[in-house]
Amino acid sequence: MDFQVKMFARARDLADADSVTVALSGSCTIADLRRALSEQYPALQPVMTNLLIAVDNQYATDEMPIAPQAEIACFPPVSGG
Amino acid sequence: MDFQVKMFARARDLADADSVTVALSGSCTIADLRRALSEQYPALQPVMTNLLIAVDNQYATDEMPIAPQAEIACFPPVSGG
Amino acid sequence: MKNYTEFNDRIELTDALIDYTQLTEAIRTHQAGAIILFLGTVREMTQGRQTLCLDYEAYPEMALAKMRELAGETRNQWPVEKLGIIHRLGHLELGEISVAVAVSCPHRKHAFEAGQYLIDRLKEVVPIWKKENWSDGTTAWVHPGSGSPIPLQKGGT
Amino acid sequence: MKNYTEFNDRIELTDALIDYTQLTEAIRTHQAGAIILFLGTVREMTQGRQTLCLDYEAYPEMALAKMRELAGETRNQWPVEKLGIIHRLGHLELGEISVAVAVSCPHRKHAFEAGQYLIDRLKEVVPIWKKENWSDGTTAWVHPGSGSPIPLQKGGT
Repeated sequence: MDFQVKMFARARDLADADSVTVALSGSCTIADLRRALSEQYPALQPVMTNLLIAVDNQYATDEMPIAPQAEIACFPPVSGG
Repeated sequence: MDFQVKMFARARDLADADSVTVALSGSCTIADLRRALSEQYPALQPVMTNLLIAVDNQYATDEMPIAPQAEIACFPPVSGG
Repeated sequence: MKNYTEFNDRIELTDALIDYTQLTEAIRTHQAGAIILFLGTVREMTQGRQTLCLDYEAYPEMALAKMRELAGETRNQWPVEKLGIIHRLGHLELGEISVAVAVSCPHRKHAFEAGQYLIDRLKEVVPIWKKENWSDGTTAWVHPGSGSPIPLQKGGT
Repeated sequence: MKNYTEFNDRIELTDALIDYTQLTEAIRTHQAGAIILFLGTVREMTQGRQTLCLDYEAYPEMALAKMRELAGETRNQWPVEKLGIIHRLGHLELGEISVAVAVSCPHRKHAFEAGQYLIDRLKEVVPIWKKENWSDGTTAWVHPGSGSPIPLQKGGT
């Protein structure tokens, strides 16, 4: 199944894309998504452990399964304010 | 020696004067001033222990002597803000 | 203790409406990343009783002297860039601003602490008094630390 | 947890200059005796380095959702009358306001606590990022918790 992943800030710069498509097979977790992103965008690999993944506007942990149609985003620790 | 004492808020209302003159003999302290005020203005007597005395814009304690020419004020606990 | 006057802190008593925007603009600076503005406003309900309006009175010379002291104490404890304290006097209607405290600091933690210190201490030591005009027609000077407010007069009697 | 929307809290992202006076007026009420306004402003110096300007970027849908969550968390912990959070996005010059948080409460202790909670949590969880444009020509995304900012590019190279 294909997932769209929105990319922000330094993550977007490294992937050089606002949004990327990641193909994952079967039921999969955030950890699977991280692995696929790192493989597809090697520039993300060195910082992947620091990047955050959000699913439907909530922070997601690595063991969480990803539902089809979920809105996924990948970005660094926040620095607003 | 005569001392002028500025009165504020409920203290002024009880003395019914913005400023009162208190005659004190010889060297005297804030405690002497309190006694004289209470005698001259009996309405102040019941609340005198709660009233504050300031000398030259600083809070004064009972044992402090009063210098001639000092600016003296008498008022209740503050409630600004 | 540093002398507050070298910093041009804005310390005021006023009979006019407090312009908190002007105060806030006055304390903005490129050296600060954080600004705190505290406003005290006339609240309608206090422990179930309804306020109609308030009257504030000050011992002005000492109030200004104490406010300057508080500015100095604050600058000695926190890295304050600019600060200002304005207290309103006279008659205030519901919702009006009785006091404005504004502080700018490089970092927000210090701005919050300095702002809270200024207003907390102001309420303890600055000789200003508030008279409540209650909806039941009574008026009373508010004197913290001496029990509940002492009624002064009943309206119309 | 209460649903924040019932309170009409003002939660905004904007590309325009933040009008903190309008925000403050919007949270005034006769039920509050205390108002806290916090402003974050673009500071020139950070650990000895000089900032020229900043760029802020957000994940807007999630940023607004998280800001609403923070409003709800704050209302669950303190007796807040009204509150508002506005965050600026895009290009900001020195001294400009990046964020405004305003809270009104019956009493000042709660207003200070609620205001500090809102800005502290905003900086932890709301997906907004700041890019520093340093005076030495470098730019860098600021990523707290992942060490010092990582230079992205050298101006003119």
